[in-house]
Amino acid sequence: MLLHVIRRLGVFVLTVMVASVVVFFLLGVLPGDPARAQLGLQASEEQVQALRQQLGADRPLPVRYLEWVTGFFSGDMGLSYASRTPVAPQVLDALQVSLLLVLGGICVAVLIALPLGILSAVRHHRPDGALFSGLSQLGISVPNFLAGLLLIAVFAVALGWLPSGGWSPPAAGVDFLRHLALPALALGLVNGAILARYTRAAVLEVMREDFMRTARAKGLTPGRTLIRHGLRNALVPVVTVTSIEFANLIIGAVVIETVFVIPGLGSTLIRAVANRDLIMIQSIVMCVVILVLVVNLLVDLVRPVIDPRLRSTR
Amino acid sequence: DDASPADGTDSDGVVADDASVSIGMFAVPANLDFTTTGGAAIFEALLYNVYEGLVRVDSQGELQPLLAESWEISDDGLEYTFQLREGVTFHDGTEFDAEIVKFSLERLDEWSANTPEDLSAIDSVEVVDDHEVTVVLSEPDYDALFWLAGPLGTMFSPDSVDSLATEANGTGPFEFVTYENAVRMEFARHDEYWGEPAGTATVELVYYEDASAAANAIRTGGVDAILRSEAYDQLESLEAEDDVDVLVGSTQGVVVMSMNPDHEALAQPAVREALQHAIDRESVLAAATAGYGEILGGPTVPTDPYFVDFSTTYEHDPELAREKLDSAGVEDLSLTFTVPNRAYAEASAQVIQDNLNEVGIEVTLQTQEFPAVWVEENMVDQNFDLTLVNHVEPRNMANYAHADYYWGYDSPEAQNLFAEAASATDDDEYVATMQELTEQIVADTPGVWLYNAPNVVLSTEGISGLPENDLGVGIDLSDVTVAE
Amino acid sequence: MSTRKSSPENRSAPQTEEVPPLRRRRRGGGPMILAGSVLVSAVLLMALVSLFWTPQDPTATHAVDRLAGPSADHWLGSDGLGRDIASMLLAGSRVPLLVGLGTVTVGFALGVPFGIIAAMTDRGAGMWLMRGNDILQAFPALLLAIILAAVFGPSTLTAIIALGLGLAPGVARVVRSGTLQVLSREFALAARAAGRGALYLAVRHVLPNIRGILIVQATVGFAIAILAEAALSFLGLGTPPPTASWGRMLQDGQSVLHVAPLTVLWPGLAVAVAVLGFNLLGDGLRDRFDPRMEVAR
Amino acid sequence: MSVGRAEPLLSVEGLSVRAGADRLVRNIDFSISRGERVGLIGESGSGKSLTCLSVIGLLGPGLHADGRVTLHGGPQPVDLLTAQEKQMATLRGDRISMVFQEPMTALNPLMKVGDQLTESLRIHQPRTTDRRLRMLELLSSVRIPEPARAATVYPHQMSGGQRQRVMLAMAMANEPDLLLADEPTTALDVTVQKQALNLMTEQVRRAGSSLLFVTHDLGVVSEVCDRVIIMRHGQIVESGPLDRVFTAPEHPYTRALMAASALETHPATRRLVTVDGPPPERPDPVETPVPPAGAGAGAVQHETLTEGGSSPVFNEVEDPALRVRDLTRTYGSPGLLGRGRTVRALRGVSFDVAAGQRFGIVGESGCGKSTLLRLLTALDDPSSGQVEVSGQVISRRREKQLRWLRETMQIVFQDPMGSLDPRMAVEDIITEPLRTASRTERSRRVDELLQQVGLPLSSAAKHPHEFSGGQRQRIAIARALVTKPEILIADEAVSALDVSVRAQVLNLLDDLVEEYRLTLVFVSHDLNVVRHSCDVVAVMKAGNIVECGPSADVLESPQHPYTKELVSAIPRLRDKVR
Ligand SMILES: Nc1ncnc2c1ncn2[C@@H]1O[C@H](COP(=O)(O)OP(=O)(O)OP(=O)(O)O)[C@@H](O)[C@H]1O
Ligand SMILES: Nc1ncnc2c1ncn2[C@@H]1O[C@H](COP(=O)(O)OP(=O)(O)OP(=O)(O)O)[C@@H](O)[C@H]1O
Ligand SMILES: [Mg+2]
Ligand SMILES: [Mg+2]
Ligand code: NI
Repeated sequence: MLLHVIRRLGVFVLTVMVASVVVFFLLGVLPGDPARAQLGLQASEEQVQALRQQLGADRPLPVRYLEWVTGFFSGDMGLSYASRTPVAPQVLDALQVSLLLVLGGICVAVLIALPLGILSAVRHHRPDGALFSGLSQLGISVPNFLAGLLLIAVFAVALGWLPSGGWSPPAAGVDFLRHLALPALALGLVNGAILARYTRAAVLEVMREDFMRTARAKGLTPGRTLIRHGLRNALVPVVTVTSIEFANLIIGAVVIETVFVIPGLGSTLIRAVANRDLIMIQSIVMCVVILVLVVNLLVDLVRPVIDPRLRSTR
Repeated sequence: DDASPADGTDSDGVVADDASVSIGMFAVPANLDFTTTGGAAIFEALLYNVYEGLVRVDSQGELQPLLAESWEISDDGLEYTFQLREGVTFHDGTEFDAEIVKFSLERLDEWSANTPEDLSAIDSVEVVDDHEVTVVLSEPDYDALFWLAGPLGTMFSPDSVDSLATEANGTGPFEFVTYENAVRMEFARHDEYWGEPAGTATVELVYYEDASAAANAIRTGGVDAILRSEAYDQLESLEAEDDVDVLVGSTQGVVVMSMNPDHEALAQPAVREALQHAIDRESVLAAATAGYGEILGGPTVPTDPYFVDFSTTYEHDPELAREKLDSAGVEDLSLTFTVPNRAYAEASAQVIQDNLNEVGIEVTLQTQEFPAVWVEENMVDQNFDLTLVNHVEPRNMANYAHADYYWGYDSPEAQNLFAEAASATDDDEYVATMQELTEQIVADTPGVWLYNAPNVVLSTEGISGLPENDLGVGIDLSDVTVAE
Repeated sequence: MSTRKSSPENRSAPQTEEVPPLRRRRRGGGPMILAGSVLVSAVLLMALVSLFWTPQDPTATHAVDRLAGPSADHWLGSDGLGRDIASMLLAGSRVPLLVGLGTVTVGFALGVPFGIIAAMTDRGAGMWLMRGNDILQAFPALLLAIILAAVFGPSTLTAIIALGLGLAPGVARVVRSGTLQVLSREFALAARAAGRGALYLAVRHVLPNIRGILIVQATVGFAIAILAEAALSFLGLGTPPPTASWGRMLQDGQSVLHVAPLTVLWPGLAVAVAVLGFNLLGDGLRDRFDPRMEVAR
Repeated sequence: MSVGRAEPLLSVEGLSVRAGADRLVRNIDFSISRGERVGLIGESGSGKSLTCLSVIGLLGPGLHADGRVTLHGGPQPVDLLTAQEKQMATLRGDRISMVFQEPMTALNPLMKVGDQLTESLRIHQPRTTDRRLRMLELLSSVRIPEPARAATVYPHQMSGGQRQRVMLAMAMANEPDLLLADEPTTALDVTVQKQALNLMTEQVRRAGSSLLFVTHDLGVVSEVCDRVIIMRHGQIVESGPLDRVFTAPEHPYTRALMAASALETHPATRRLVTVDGPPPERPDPVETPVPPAGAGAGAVQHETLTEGGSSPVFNEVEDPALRVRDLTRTYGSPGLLGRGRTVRALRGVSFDVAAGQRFGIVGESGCGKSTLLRLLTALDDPSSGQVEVSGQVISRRREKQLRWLRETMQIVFQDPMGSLDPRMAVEDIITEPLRTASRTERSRRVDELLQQVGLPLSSAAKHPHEFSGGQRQRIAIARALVTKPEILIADEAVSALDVSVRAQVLNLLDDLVEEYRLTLVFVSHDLNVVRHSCDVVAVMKAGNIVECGPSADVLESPQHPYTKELVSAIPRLRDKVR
């Protein structure tokens, strides 16, 4: 088990290193000039050239890679081309916002998905089960930004219950929750629908399993069988999908961030791209990639906790 | 929205002294240093609020004293002598005096953004005494005072120039408090301000990327006011709301479609005129701003002292346009239209495409990321047939003086007139020359001037003193007050 | 005496006759397939019709009667540039379909061979290939799209490539596990014993047997691509004007949502119908081909 | 509340099970007295499981049971078909319990074994406090070593036999009146199976429970039951006391079933008796039953692996068709960081197979039989040692160098469904080994082979799913013969088949081996089958051959202890009945 964890960590580190090379060289080819983007329409060619030199954007790629990668992992991601301030705090702030937003979204999603998925599986051959499945089908079909716009129109503009956008740090308490509510709901509705389908499939699958019949033969009622034996078994695929959703949303929530004016990773990335703030872009992309890999890693490490069959060293 | 209740009467005219106000804005400052970072976003926010210069432009576009109490211009137009205000200090306590003026203006050499060359006429700055300073020009420039009223004239404390990107230390009515990148900026009233104290205790600027998001925010009380709102289609419904006021003023922006003179057909004046007539500016304005703003026919805006209305010079007349094309012998003209990926530009370009199709010109739209790609492609490489952008810099007509500017307007007559205007000694002479110049440029049709974008100010009830017009310098928020 | 055996190793690839995963046993998913086909056909029909006819020119602007309500002229009203929404809706179906088709093509062209190769090479090399795949998968499609749009400029093509690249690792994963399952079956061994090479195995045995999963992946990919195209257009990274596309219409319309909600609701509905159609079709086919829902990782 | 032995505990009257319009079980009647052990026998799909599931009320969705199933012996009789779910839940696990066929999947993989067992107790004895004690007692009563430790492991950490014991303990936890056992031992190895059966009989006896024992294996039933019920196509064809039914079967199906199950040969033709009437005559029957070709049975040495001694070369002959020397195969790699898991599937196997010989290999699951075959067919490379075919080394050769082998040697697999690609037409399947033949050549061969394996010519265009298990295996055999090979390897070629079909396929194989003059390597875990089909048999255990010799010899007088165990574990219905 420990060996497995160590090995998995080793692979993780290796993967991250390879990913960093990919990120750096992939983005090295980005056209558009950070210096030009920064100086604006009126700047002269000499001014641009000078700034380019100052930014170090004219040195060979491998040198910049080494500098960047060592900096990145020592927490010093360098100075943003655009804001001339350290990248790290900006990226970390945005990351925190994104994480909270996505976490909120996932919470909503799970709260929707579990009951919906389980009900539609348990009652899959009854009309109400079909209704629940239909609901989740519909939920997936709506683009999440449209859901966001509609939520704003209803709950912020028409009813005035919640703010239409903006962000408040968690320290703000209630205000934080008020600002989180609508975007999390917009994310959660759509992703909850996706998750509900997986939950339904997982529960259906588990209901076919032999051990469920064994449990019934012991004298457990169907409901208790599902709760005691079914759900935990259905959890493995659901956790996996949730983690994938989570990883995808880190950037995928960019549309929601735009709709709700939230300074998360996605919108920061888009702005960095607009400014050709290469260091910033690389740092964000790298963070996202690492985050996705970390989530994968966590899931890989968590799954054996749920499922003892995965515990033996493979 | 976080105004704390204060004791006192609740009649309308009473102003809450310790109020704070949050204002929605659009262009996002990348940092705080407008000496090395282009774009208007930074100085708009900081100038007149945190930073000040010797002179300022008032809401009517007139020059007014600021840190200079008065000034004199020598008869040859080469020496400007300023009497400085006494008892002015920077927020960090540094005293403002003639040395500061000399330091700040001589530092223009180090500027790399926001067109320091506008003040390239300055030859030297001479300190007469602590509170008197003479700026010596190498050649007459009638616009010099105007540029001094803008960002280029900003007074900096020598100790703070190393951290311009992250801190702002000026002499203005507000102290800079914080800037959360792309999210919000905060000012607080400077209690030792030399002049009339600011109307609110704090000001929060909240940055939006998207006009509807901002409009939603004001509807739901998320912000108290919005400057430069582009939610034109919502103005009617916003006006209908009880507690939202809508003000429509003007900006410095000239939305112009440039026609590359290096293109064989577009080099011919007749073809360019044909395009002028083919385009339905009303429709463009309707599509881009729902009809708010002014239709333009020339490169000047109503707040320019030398403004002349050319909006009827080139009437929308497809028939005439076709004739002109025929007369130029141009057939099967097909043009590439590079469009910045901004809502106004995409809307305008689609209408123009449609208009030009109508007169038999095939137009391919090519959207380009703005500014990163568009600037490179169009302004630097001049790789376009048609392109369109909103020039928001004040007095941007000056760009027609430079033959190497991207629209390639190279007219010796015009350049002579520019020189003549620069050496003017009084307003009348200056205005007359500039008007003659404008006429010349309009006649040469280097571009199709479309409209002057409106400056839409939204405010909730009780907020007053917001500047109605955007003059291309700082947005003065010191007069903003909140009624109790 | 005949004894059926099952050990943990072959649990994952059941060999008993009870659950042959690759055989169509119970023909499930009928109603879903029907409903999905109807919706998808409707969208295809829209695209087809728009090639020959739209009520009006979908790019013609009439700024004077912009944001008009439904009328004889504009059946579904007009948008912010005075374009006919009905016509745009018809013509706008082409881009999502194109993006869907392109995305699936790119995703499959890369993912299927990759997955098969990763499954067919020996375990060590296959594992490294899948690690590479993991790295690719760590780049979410939208991230790729944002970056590619910056590199090549936003266009339908960049959207397709980005989304296709985003789809490929998932496809590769599913294909690999499907292929491994096929290869673990005795007929694959039989083919090798018959002296057949890897290519023959891939073409004659693997592909036909993972056809079901592939079809399901394709429909799901279609649905995802349509949604992603809308999201990209919403961010201004998708289809540039003047080409009509539902995503673009949503983007244009959101600024007038409060004034003319129909400009948003129509394309929103269109996207929802198309996505619903493909999802239903996919789910139905999944029920038919592959009752075990493959977790896409 | 004692119930007399004659008094029925369970009575089933007119039970039918429908799936939509299909009647899967048709109107069956039977009853079980208290303490009685009844065997329910029938071929696959005859409705045995459905009958059991109807009794315990756990039919799957879409299935519906009619008739009356009454459980007596309580305060009042309960009709199990109409009882409320709640009432059924109180009965299940308490008065009726069930042991299922698949020990691997019937336990919840995420729950510790002890907890699953305790759960059974808790449901029906909520007030008992020392459940743990009882649970350990139960575990030891089914002879699980170290019950305290076993209670804390997860099912996957137990062997199949242990899991089946846990299942049994679970079912017996509340000493039910009626135990339903649905093929509880089919998934187990013979030796393990035997222990499990003994245990079950013992438990049932001790608790005084009645038993309904489902199987398709007559040998097993004869060890456990007093009375048998024989089902076919959803109906009961015969029932009665074990002795009577087995010694004097009335129904022809029963008779045929018994014959097939014992691999009885027809005295005249020496061909196996099959269920469907007399053995099918071949168009041109082999006149004189040729004794197996090769060096004659007498020449084969009977050797055993001596304790600690090095492995001898078994069945050594000159110019063998197949020569295997010191073959080892280790699965798994040492792992990136040292200790990876490795399995030594073959540990140094040496033997020869003479041309024309029929060489059988037996051994229980996991002993390395399939691994050996993969090496024999060069589908995998050995870790060490080598295989020669007709004097040429085939191990560790590139596929290109093995073209000739692919024609001279063919293989038939265990699972007739799994070895045929469901997406291919039969014609394509059969001609797969013909890489270069022309179209006409191919279809000529297909027709020829279909005829030889006794399938209609129209089969060529069909797909595998349109055939029954036996027919599918014929197709697989046809494919193996299409290149006219010299050596045929059969890996458990009949283990997935029903007893009745098994006989048909074995007959066919016999005929073809003679007709083609094949050298046959026949792998099975079933000693009876090997005894019938092979002249020489090698017994494998844990990667080694432990004994090898003429098949009759080895099976009649086994020398190696393992072989002895194996032979004695074979449930033989004749022994019992006699
Ligand atoms: N849920 C179901 N729906 C439809 N048909 C079914 C269902 N379950 C079983 N059957 C069919 O009912 C028949 C009897 O099935 P049953 O499981 O009782 O057979 P069995 O005698 O137990 O066979 P085996 O020895 O293979 O276990 C078979 O033809 C089977 O295909
Ligand atoms: N590809 C493999 N990787 C790792 N271990 C394997 C592999 N194939 C077989 N084994 C292991 O090698 C041993 C021998 O397996 P093999 O399949 O040869 O047994 P067998 O005698 O054919 O059993 P069965 O009767 O169940 O078919 C078993 O322990 C098995 O788990
Ligand atoms: Mg059964
Ligand atoms: Mg085997
Ligand atoms: Ni707030």
